[in-house]
Amino acid sequence: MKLIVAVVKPFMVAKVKDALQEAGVVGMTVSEAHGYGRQRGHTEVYRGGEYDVEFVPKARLEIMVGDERADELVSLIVETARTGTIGDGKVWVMPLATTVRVRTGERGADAL
Amino acid sequence: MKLIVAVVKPFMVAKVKDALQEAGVVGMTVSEAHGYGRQRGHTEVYRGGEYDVEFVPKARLEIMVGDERADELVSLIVETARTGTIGDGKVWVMPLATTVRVRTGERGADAL
Amino acid sequence: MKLIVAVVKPFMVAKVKDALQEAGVVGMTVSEAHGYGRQRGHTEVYRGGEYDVEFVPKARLEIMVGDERADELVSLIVETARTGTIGDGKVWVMPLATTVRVRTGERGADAL
Amino acid sequence: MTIAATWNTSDTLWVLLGAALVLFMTPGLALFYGGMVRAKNVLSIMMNNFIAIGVITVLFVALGGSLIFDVDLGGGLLGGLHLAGLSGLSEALPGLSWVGADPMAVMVFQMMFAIITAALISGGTADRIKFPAFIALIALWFLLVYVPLAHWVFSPNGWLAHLGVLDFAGGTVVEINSGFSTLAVVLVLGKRRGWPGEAMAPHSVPLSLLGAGILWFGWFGFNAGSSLGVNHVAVVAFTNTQLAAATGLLGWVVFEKFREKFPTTLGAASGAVAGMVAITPCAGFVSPLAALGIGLAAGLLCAVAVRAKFRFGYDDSLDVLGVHGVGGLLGMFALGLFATKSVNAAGGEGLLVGGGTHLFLLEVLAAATTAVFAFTVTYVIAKALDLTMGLRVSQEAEYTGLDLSEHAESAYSHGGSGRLG
Amino acid sequence: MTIAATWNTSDTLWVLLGAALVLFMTPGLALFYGGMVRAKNVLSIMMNNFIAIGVITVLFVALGGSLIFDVDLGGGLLGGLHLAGLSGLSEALPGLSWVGADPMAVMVFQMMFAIITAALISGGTADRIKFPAFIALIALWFLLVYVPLAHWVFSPNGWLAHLGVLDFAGGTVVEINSGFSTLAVVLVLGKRRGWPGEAMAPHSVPLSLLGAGILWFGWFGFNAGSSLGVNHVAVVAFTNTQLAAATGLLGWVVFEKFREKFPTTLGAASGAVAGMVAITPCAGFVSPLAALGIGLAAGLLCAVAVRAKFRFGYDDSLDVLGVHGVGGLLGMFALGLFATKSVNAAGGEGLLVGGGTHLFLLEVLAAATTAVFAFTVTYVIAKALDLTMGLRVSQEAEYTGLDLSEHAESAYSHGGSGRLG
Amino acid sequence: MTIAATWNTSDTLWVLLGAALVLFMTPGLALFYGGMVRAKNVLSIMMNNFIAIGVITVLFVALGGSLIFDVDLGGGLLGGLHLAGLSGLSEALPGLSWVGADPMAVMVFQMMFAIITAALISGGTADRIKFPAFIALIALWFLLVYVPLAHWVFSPNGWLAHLGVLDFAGGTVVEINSGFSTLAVVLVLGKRRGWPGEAMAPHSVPLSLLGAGILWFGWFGFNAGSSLGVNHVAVVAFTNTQLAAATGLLGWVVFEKFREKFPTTLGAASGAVAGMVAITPCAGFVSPLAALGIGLAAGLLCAVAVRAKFRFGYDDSLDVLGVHGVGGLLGMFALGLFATKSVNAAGGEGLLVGGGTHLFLLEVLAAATTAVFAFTVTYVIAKALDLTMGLRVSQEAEYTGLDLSEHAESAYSHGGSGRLG
Ligand SMILES: Nc1ncnc2c1ncn2[C@@H]1O[C@H](COP(=O)(O)OP(=O)(O)O)[C@@H](O)[C@H]1O
Ligand SMILES: Nc1ncnc2c1ncn2[C@@H]1O[C@H](COP(=O)(O)OP(=O)(O)O)[C@@H](O)[C@H]1O
Ligand SMILES: Nc1ncnc2c1ncn2[C@@H]1O[C@H](COP(=O)(O)OP(=O)(O)O)[C@@H](O)[C@H]1O
Repeated sequence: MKLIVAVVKPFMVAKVKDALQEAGVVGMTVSEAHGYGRQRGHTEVYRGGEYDVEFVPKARLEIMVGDERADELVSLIVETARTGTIGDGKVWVMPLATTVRVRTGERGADAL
Repeated sequence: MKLIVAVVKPFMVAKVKDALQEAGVVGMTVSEAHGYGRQRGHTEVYRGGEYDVEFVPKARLEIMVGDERADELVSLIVETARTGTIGDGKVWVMPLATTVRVRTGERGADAL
Repeated sequence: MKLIVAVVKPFMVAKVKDALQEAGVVGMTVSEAHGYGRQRGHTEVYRGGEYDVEFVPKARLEIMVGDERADELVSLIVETARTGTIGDGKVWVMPLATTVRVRTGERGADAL
Repeated sequence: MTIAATWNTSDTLWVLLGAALVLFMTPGLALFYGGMVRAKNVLSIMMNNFIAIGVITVLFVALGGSLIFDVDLGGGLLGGLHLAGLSGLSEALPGLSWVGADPMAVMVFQMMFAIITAALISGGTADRIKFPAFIALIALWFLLVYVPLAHWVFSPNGWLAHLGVLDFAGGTVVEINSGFSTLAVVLVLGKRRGWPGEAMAPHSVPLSLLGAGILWFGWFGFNAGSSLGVNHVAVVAFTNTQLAAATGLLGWVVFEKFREKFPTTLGAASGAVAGMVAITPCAGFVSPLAALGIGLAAGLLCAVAVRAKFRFGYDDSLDVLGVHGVGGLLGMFALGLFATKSVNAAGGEGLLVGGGTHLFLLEVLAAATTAVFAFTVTYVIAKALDLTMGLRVSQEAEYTGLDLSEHAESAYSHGGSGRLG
Repeated sequence: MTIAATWNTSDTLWVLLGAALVLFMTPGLALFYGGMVRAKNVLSIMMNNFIAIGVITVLFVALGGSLIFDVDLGGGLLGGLHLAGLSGLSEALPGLSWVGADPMAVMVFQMMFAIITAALISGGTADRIKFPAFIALIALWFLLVYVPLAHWVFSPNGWLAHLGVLDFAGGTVVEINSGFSTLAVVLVLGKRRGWPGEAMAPHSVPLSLLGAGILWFGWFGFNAGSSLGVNHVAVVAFTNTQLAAATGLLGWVVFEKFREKFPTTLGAASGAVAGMVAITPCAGFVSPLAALGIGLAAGLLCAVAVRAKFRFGYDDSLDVLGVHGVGGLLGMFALGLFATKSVNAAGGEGLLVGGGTHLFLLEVLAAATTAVFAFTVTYVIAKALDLTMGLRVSQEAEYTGLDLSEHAESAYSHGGSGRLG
Repeated sequence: MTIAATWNTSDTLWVLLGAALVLFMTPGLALFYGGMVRAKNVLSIMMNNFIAIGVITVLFVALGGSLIFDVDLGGGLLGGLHLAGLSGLSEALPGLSWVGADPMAVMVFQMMFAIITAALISGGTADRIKFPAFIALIALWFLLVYVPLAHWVFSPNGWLAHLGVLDFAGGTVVEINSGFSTLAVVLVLGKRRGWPGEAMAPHSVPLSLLGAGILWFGWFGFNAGSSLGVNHVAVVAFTNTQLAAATGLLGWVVFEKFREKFPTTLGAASGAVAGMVAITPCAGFVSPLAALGIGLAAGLLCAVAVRAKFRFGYDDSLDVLGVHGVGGLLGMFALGLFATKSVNAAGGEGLLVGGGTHLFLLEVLAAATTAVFAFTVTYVIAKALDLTMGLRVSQEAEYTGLDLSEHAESAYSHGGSGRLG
């Protein structure tokens, strides 16, 4: 089993979710994040004080998948979340030692 | 060393924390997340507009543990966080290459 | 490739970011978290009700790095984020199977 | 409807201003309460406050106002129906011919009192009452509890008023009534799941402070407006409101400082409210120096009283009994002690200013009657509703939060990723 | 400028109080609207409201107030410039010599009406209009749409007023005008990207409820203040405002309960606003019982009307047409049906109280004229601005949010890690 | 205490209304300031505002009010103690027998001024002052700075008033005083850790805008109420307040547009406040056209002035000096230029309306005296407190935030997982 982590632009979440759903992936976990990278942040102004906000809002998706589908799904995510502009984000894949579904205690692929 | 990640229902955090504490685990890191899965979201209504909110609030726990305790603690978490209803969540385990305590620089099991 | 995860005190984020930037790291992803550990939380009082808040705000940094730089950067982070008081946090390192830049589809070290 | 010429413009303006201010208190209360609950229940409790405006306005116009202020049907127990639908207001209200304000203005002013008293109950039932049940509850409670009490005290023909009971702006009808009615409801309703073990900290204290600010502002209309005219009594009532609020605030935070080491912001707001509650019956009857003392006593006493629920185990979520019930009792007793005709010739002389026990006993009688009557009748209403329609949401709804389960809404949708929906 | 001695203190005080309350409505509207948009656009819409105060105040003093209230230039179409710069106010306003309030107070009171009407438009243009374009839009619209309409209806010399059209507090000038002007603007502006498919849920319903509370409070000044003096008509206008708000609230949530199973909090607030919109033209002309009915009808009708945008596909973001346009039309028609001289001798007799069709047709005429005039002229203004300076922000700005793109600000900065900057 | 019959109802009503509005400004200020600090310090600064209400109310009743308004003890320096405890108010206040309002109403109205002036100081000390130290600070400051200044200017027997200095509603006593007193305190207190390098962006701009809205609304009571009666001067003061607020708003955002390319929402709110600050001393003495100009100048000048702290390195967190100090100075100078007896026969003639330099120099004298006196005495008080009880929280408390360290509270508790506790 693998864990795909995708850091993408926030407004891409719905699109990625739809694409994965279509590809038969039935679950994922999303959290809010802020990213720092090539994409520049912005400047805010409050009463003459200018603040550089270097972090940009991002969404962080985690998707547990079977080993055999990992590559295909990474490609799907990358293509779906791409706008072609700086800051589209990163995807990385990590090996999983164990996976369990809390409700049933099922393990491995059955936990999906 | 292993990292246990548990995505559970938010109101389970306190219970899981207590169980782990009793089992001698002295630390964990929690963040807010939203999950998509078999559990259905809900519909919200604003001035005649009905919005489907497909993501459900979840809490995401990370617990660094020694290799030898990983299995036992996964089972403990799974049993503690179970309500038996859809959406109870997932637990997965990942291998760790290095672990450090920032305060002291201690590594490995001493970092716990 | 490796993923460094660092859980540190929130006001350390800017300092760590600056140090990493100086060391040539061009990106990272940050999210908010709450930690439980040796550091004690605090008590809040509302109309005679005293609430123990056991979780302490933390920031959670994720940095993808090449294998060869992992150790050095872990040390850099640990030294930068250290105040020497309880609750300074943890750093752990995980192996990555794949890394992709969404914008270009570049993989491996090129994704950084 | 013909246009009366017997009232004067200043008094009418004063009463209308008071009515606007008292109406504004209910959204203020919605914020005060809304800030104190968890984020998943904030709309629910605010909705209870807003629906109270809708429901009580209609019931007051249709029936309640008349039952309170019309000529007494006998025994000082209830008024008639001549004023139903706001008719018959071209003449002075029965027994209130000394009032210089347009009778319709007085009725609207009084309507606002009924609204906020009903809304107060939501502070006890927070986080677990069904929305339809809350509506039924306040509708029945208004007709069976508020209306009789208001007739007894606010109409000059009511039996308590007739006996000589003083209550300037509703220490009985509003404060003790809401406190003890709420206690009755929460005893039927039961505790929130997880209470008191689980932390149920306020989700937004600034919202509560804003609400307290609006309440403070509005309370000038509530108390000083209750003079029903612009006169020196109104000025004193206004002044006393400010003084009691200030010392109530100080009393509560001083208590906290000594008891828990920390003077809290929510405590400051609560203390100001407690001070204003206690001065409510006294506002136009006592001297400013007495008001300072009454406010201080209220701040201290209510800070103690809100702890009682932890000891006795009833879940009065936002302390309607501890603040309004106890503060109201204190105010009525204080009035029996400190009332002085040097402030208001139409008032009385309290025990400590040489008036003997007469007034004091009357005030105790009125306070006790109100507490017992409100508690008993409301308990029966709540029990009846619980057995028929059910008062309480399901366990799942309680976990999810009432905003979603009762109203299909979420209060907040922050975050860069929006609703993720 | 000499000090006039011909006005009286009560009426002046009443009108000044009204002016303060109506001014307060605009920040209230900013909150009501601000809560309903997404967190990335809340400052933008609040800014549109605040800038309306700045811009319209200056234009009203410089030109508008005079063009509205000065002696008619001919045909009841527009006033002159004698009152420009608030000069010439030591005498009564032309045609308003019966008014007991200081003329400058009346001018300031009227200024507040123009401000909030301009601010209302921001409810339609939310989330996508350029800030400079909004300023240009309301400035031109004020001079070319609001000013003529206000002269026609509010000045006794205006042609509609002259015909005998009744409009107590601005059913035409404020409500129908803002509704149909907004429709014109949004047709030129186009839909928000992603609408209606994407969820654009309110980011903070409590903020909207607070705004609704302030609007409710302020509306007493708006409607009852429009009597321009303290008298029984003012009392009735005040009462009717409360009654229509209450039944509007109930009407909307009852509709929701039956249509979508859930009575919502935002619906309650919207219903109260709808009720007050509809009662605006009627407030001092109809009986309280009629007000109950008008409010109820408005609550139900506007709850239906806000759905029209989904069907017809125009993106009136926060329903200015659905609430103010439709509610205003309803109010004008209702006035033609229910007006009665028993409430206000200076008013009229509606169709259903035996007055025949005369008044009803006049009200329909005024409503239709306002809708058509406001829509047409505003459409031309919006089109002209779109072709010259451009009305709409870039796609990227729309995704980022207008708070950052137009104002370099973020509304909120929560979280332990602060701005991370 | 007997009931006086010599005052009239309209004026009394007006002053009471003013008092309610000015009281409401302090919670408004709490919100305005609260929104501007970081989320970890919002309760702390709001608490400073609320505690000011408690503390100053008591001190004003006990001593301050009398020291300000009682018969002068000699040299126009201070009043006596006959009015302590609000006694002796059955007669007109010394020197104010022309006032038609009940003297107790006037005292309460004035009490509200002292409260908000004390509360303003919290804007400078934000994020780092100990709560007990803030209480001690404002208590001493009230007695040693505010009270003498108020006697000098507001009592007809004060030496500045006696000289003929004009100050309608407190350009000296409230605005310059708060600005320069705050400067003194922050020089003793030192900068916030991390300032100015670290971002300390407002945690909730909508909260600040709400606060600004309440301030705007309340300022009508502040300025127009300072006429102490309903008359044409009150109407002009009301009008001028609106006009200066509007042009102040415009001035600030225009400046920002040219200086930083972005007109900000917080700038709009700040500009409106600056405009109202500057018009405060002038409100009942200048023409509406002058008010437009004064507001505009204030918006521009204060937008520049708030930048000074970055240059000179004093950490006046929320710009009490930049807005109130500078705006107040501007207002006093403007009054010396634009005052005209055509608006107020009891006023004066400014330099630019042909009155010569007399009034102008008096205004400069009063402004300078206030600035120097307030700065000096407050500096000594702050220094003394710093050496004895210590003004500043520990470094750890500053990092954690004052809400937790001083009050054991968290402002917000959002999120599905509640407090996680
Ligand atoms: N080394 C890294 N480790 C973890 N996350 C990263 C790293 N570099 C970039 N990111 C994440 O990816 C996002 C996009 O990266 P950025 O450099 O801005 O654009 P791009 O990937 O298009 O070159 C960042 O905002 C950050 O969240
Ligand atoms: N493939 C997945 N990858 C990551 N997280 C998942 C995945 N599937 C489910 N989850 C997480 O687990 C939660 C529960 O899953 P769900 O399918 O709703 O119920 P259950 O696990 O009881 O079958 C989801 O809300 C989501 O947070
Ligand atoms: N076993 C663990 N797994 C995951 N995170 C942990 C673990 N132990 C501690 N942490 C994180 O590290 C933070 C600091 O730990 P703590 O025990 O308080 O101090 P220290 O690391 O200085 O001994 C915690 O708040 C928590 O976020």
